[in-house]
Amino acid sequence: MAEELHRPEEGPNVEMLKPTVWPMMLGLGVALMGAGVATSPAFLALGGVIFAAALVGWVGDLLPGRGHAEEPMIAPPPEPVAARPGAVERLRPGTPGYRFMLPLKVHPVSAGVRGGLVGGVVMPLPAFAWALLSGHSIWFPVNLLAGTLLPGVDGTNLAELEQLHPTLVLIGVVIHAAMSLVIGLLYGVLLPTIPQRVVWQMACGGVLVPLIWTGLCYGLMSVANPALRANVDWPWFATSQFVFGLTAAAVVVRSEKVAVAPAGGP
Amino acid sequence: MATAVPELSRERLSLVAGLHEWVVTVDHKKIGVMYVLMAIAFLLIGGLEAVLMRVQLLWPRADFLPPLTFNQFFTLHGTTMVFFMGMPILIGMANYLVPLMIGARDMAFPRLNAMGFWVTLFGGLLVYASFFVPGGPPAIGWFAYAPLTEKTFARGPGVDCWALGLLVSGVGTIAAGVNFVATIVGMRAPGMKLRQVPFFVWTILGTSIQILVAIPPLTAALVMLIFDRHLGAHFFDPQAGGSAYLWMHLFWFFGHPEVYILVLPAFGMISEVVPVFSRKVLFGYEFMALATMAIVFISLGVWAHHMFTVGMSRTLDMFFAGASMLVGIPTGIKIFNWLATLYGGKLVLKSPLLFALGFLSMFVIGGLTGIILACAAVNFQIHDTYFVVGHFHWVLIGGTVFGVFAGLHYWYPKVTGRMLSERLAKWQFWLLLVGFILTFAPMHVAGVLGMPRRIYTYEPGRGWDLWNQLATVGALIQAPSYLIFAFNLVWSLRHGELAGDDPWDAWTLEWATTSPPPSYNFESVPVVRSRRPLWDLKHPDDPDWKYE
Amino acid sequence: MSEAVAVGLAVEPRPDPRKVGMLAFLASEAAFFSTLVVGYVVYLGKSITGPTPPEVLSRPLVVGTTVCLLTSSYTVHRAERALRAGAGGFAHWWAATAALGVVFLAGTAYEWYSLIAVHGLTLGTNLFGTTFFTLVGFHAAHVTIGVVMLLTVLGLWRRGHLPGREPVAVTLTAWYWHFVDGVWVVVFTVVYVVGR
Amino acid sequence: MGLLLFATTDEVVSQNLSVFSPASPQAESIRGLFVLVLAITGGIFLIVEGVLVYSLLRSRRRAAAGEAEPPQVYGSTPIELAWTAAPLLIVFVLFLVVARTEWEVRPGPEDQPPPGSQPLSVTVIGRQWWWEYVYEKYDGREWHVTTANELHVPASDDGVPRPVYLTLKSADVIHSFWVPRLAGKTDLIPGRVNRTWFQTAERGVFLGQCAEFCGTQHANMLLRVVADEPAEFERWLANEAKPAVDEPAAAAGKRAFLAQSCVNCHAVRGTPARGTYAPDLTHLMSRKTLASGMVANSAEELRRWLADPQQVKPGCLMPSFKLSDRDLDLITGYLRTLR
Repeated sequence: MAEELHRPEEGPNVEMLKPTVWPMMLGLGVALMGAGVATSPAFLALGGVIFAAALVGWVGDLLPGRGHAEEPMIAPPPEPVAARPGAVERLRPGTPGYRFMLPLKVHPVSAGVRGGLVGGVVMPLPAFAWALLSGHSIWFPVNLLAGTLLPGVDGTNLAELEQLHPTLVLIGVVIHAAMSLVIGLLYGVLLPTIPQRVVWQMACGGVLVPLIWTGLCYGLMSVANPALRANVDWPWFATSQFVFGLTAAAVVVRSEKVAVAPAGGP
Repeated sequence: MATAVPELSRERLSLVAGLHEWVVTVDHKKIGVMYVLMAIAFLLIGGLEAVLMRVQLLWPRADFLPPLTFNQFFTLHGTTMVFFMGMPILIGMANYLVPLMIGARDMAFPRLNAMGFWVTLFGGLLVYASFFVPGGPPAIGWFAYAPLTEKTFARGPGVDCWALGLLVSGVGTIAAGVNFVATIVGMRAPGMKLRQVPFFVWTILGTSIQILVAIPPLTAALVMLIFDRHLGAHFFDPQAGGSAYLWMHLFWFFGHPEVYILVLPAFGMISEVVPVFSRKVLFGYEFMALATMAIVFISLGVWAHHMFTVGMSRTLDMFFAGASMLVGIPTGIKIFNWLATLYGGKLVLKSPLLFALGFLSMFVIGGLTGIILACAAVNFQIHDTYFVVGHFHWVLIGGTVFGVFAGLHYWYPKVTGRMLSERLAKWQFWLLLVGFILTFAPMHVAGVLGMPRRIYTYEPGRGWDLWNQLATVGALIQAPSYLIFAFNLVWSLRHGELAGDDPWDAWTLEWATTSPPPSYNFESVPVVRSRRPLWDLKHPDDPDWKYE
Repeated sequence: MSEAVAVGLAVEPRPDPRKVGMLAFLASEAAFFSTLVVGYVVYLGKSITGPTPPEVLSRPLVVGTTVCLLTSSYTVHRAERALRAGAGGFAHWWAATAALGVVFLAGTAYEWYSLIAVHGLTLGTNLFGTTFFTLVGFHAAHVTIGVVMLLTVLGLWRRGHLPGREPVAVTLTAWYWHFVDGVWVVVFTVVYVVGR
Repeated sequence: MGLLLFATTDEVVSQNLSVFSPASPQAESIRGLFVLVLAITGGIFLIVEGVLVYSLLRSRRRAAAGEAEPPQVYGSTPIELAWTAAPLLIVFVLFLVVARTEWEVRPGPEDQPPPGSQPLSVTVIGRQWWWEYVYEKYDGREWHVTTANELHVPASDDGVPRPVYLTLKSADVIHSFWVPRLAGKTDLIPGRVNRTWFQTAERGVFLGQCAEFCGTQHANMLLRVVADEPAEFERWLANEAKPAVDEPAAAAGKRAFLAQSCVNCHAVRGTPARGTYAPDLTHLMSRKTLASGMVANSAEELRRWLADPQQVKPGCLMPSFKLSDRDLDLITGYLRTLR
């Protein structure tokens, strides 16, 4: 196991390991022993002998001065690496340097987290309003949300869904919080990549994303959450999404931008 | 192939002396070349088995191959491609490249390295020796579920040849893993920090860690199997209370990380090729390294997603489903980072990039079908169907094979001093791409239509005929692609364009020495101060190291 | 190296690859033994026929051999220290380690003899026999290899082939020995304490 | 010839194994999940390939810009965070839905048949290479009837669910019970007892086959589930429970059958044949197929099978007995009477 390593040295000669047959013989011994187990003891014995001999030979190679030899550096030297100064384009005309981390200025990560949290807090308001206006209890939407995870919450026994079930509420809250937080984080990260105007950013985060999200939900809800699909009122659902989107985007856009540490200098 | 590298042919060695030189060598480059040649030989053998199986499945109730032969072929095909083609070709390329990339004279343990190669080769020969034992090769599948492997059901020594062959070659693989870790941690060029090594080296480090953790359990399981068969032990013998279940767990504890052992080095090669051929630095190097390590560790905890149908508890099912989906995230990060590297680059559309683009467009499909399979309930339906066969070939060919071809086309000039023929490479690429899609896309459909894997024939009228016929045609289109590649390797050795030391205008250390490199790699070991030491030399006015 | 110094670059010291390699190898060994231990634990109490561990395992004997093995970790440490200090005694401590290893092996041999000849427990008797002999047997094999390594190193050192105060062969052999010792602590706990 | 016969049986249609034509609640909810995850992965696929193609096209235009290297972009922490968080969100939602589906389709240890249902329990034993079914209990009555390869179940009606509970065991190696239109697969593992269930309102034949490699003839370990009208099912079950018919016309054939070593492996209830190693032949003629679904159960196929099973199903565990033509005719004739 312990073999000499070669420290790089300057000079016309370099100390290298001598070629040796023992590694191959050791492998052969091991393989023959394997073949012996599978077929006949004769191979086993032969393999054992070769293995032992190779082991002794190998240890002999490890002794100082036996396994190494000086090798002259006679090979032709490599072509020198040619300098090719200055041939790199700039990202935009006039920018200093060409090494970048993108984008150059970002919202701090905390802005996204805050956006997600605030959005997550205001988002249930339309849902509760819908529940009360349509004669359900406020636990109804929460229980429905939990139906993403739990089987059997399929809207068949509506009376059950009107009541407070601590487990369902806990699951509903966890799902809601996790998704709000991650989407908030995405807002914080992605909004700065949209052209640098607040209107555009608000339109994207407040309108476009909720629209896409509602569309996706509309298409996939029957599988993702049949309970919700059976009971959902789409206009109210979309309202919730817009409320979230607008709030989260507003929180993010209002935060101060910080400059990213440059990867490349001027 | 590389026996005729210029320095050797000068000396006019006789054939015997030439062979002797290869047998006794401890040079990581020669060992690497031997690994790759061995892997290509096994690729052709395993490929032949695959083609014969595809011909058998061309029509329902065909009798081109007898059932036992078919079962032996898919056992050998799987075993060969994983253990004697996939791992050796990756270990071989890493063997050649890692010391050059980190500016070392050789691996940390050159003799151990040689032994690793020889036991891998002998292990492969031992598995194939089963053709000459009574009962012939094993017919147990590469996963070899007990108790089908016990003496009661598999009397002949074929299973022993298989188990011992894997055991022996496993020793070599572990040796290689130990060697890479020691080399990468302890032998980098002066100044080269771990976060400055070429990205390929990172993936080899990750692969080696997985080898060290995942291969020994397989070794232990194989030992148990051999004890059962030869010493009357009862590890996997249900009659004595032993459990078929234990083998499954041990096998897949190895078997799943194995997939990443096979694909991480390909990730590494892509991460070398894409930047050089887009003329840009790798986007998000640190995140890529983090993602690699995340894959290494998460993938150690997902093995039982191969076992959703064995009747685990629902909670365990969910744990393994969740963990398996999580692996998709670091893998996704890598794909996005490669795309970001391409984006805005000036692409040089040579063969290495062509294969890298093939990798990018195909591997993502294999990854996504993996997400589908990780959904436990969906898995109840499509587990062990042709959907799975389609999925993992998409990962292993779309990922590993395209990645390896990108790498082989990229580094061939370094190894031989000559370029591979671009024309042949383009033929190879397009035949491979078309044939590969045509072979494996229909398999997904067949699987969804209820076709189980590992069946030597199928009933007419089940709606599977067309999909099988397409797949067979695809295999026949794919096959010449590999032959063209083998031919290109040999032909270009003599007739390829002279390459020079740095034909691709690349940035990592292996291009700073001659092609082929001398046995001692570098005359004087360079000092490294950035991820792109050759950029620093080519742009002395504006080197990278000022900014990294 | 000199060029690095010339450009004023701080070159951090690299760990010795041989030591890193040994650690990596021991990690793979740990994975191997973990698998055998898992096999033992999974099949604990699953045997369909006897004998069971409490019926046949003798604790006093094993406590004795365990003490030998644990002491040997101390002696090998003393041997290293003696060599590093340049004082004499290396060979004595080192040989004592090998001797303790041999005593441990003798104890195991005696235990196996009584299990096989007296209690009729073999690899094929039941799941207990299967897992016990495999786990303890692989450990004993590792101790045997360790003893051979110890003796080889001692022989080489005597002939002056291992110069210096900290020959790497000595360090690595000591590491391996400590590892085999550590594995035994786990095996002892699982087989003779928890599993009995 | 027999092949042709089999192929023309009207029950065999090409979609009969598709996981996208479910006929039971659990196969239905698995399809739902499959569609969801296909939609998600399909979306990701389009995005990735779209970006790839766009980069290629864009780079073509850039190539005209001269020799200089493009700007070097090292990365972007926010973007990395974004493409970590977005997949995380997808995984999160997908995980929730996967968990719900798991609880819908997998039997838990505490599951009870719904009130007002008429449950059927069957023990399924996987064998190389055929299926043994032991009918344990139907609608509260004990049966203990053994049959093979074709599983008859009662179809459900509105208001009266008839869930089928399967206890899965193996006599030799690992098998897997899979009827795609009814339920996902569950393995039969020696030394272990697994459970699965399904129920269907659709009448007809559902095809399936062993889905875990189990040896030479794994490919031909086929199975069929027949969902009958409940009344018809009860008639069938009552008939299966009876001992074999003893037709005087086939007495010579019966003697020939009992004189051969058939009786070591096969059972014909009501006769000295009590073997348990191979399919129970008491009501052989109630089955539509032979050799675990390989060939139609016709007189000529049966004779061909008896003449040389290794010809029909190479590697199967029934040896070829080299019966004389006379014996073949007699035994075939006798077996054809076992309705």
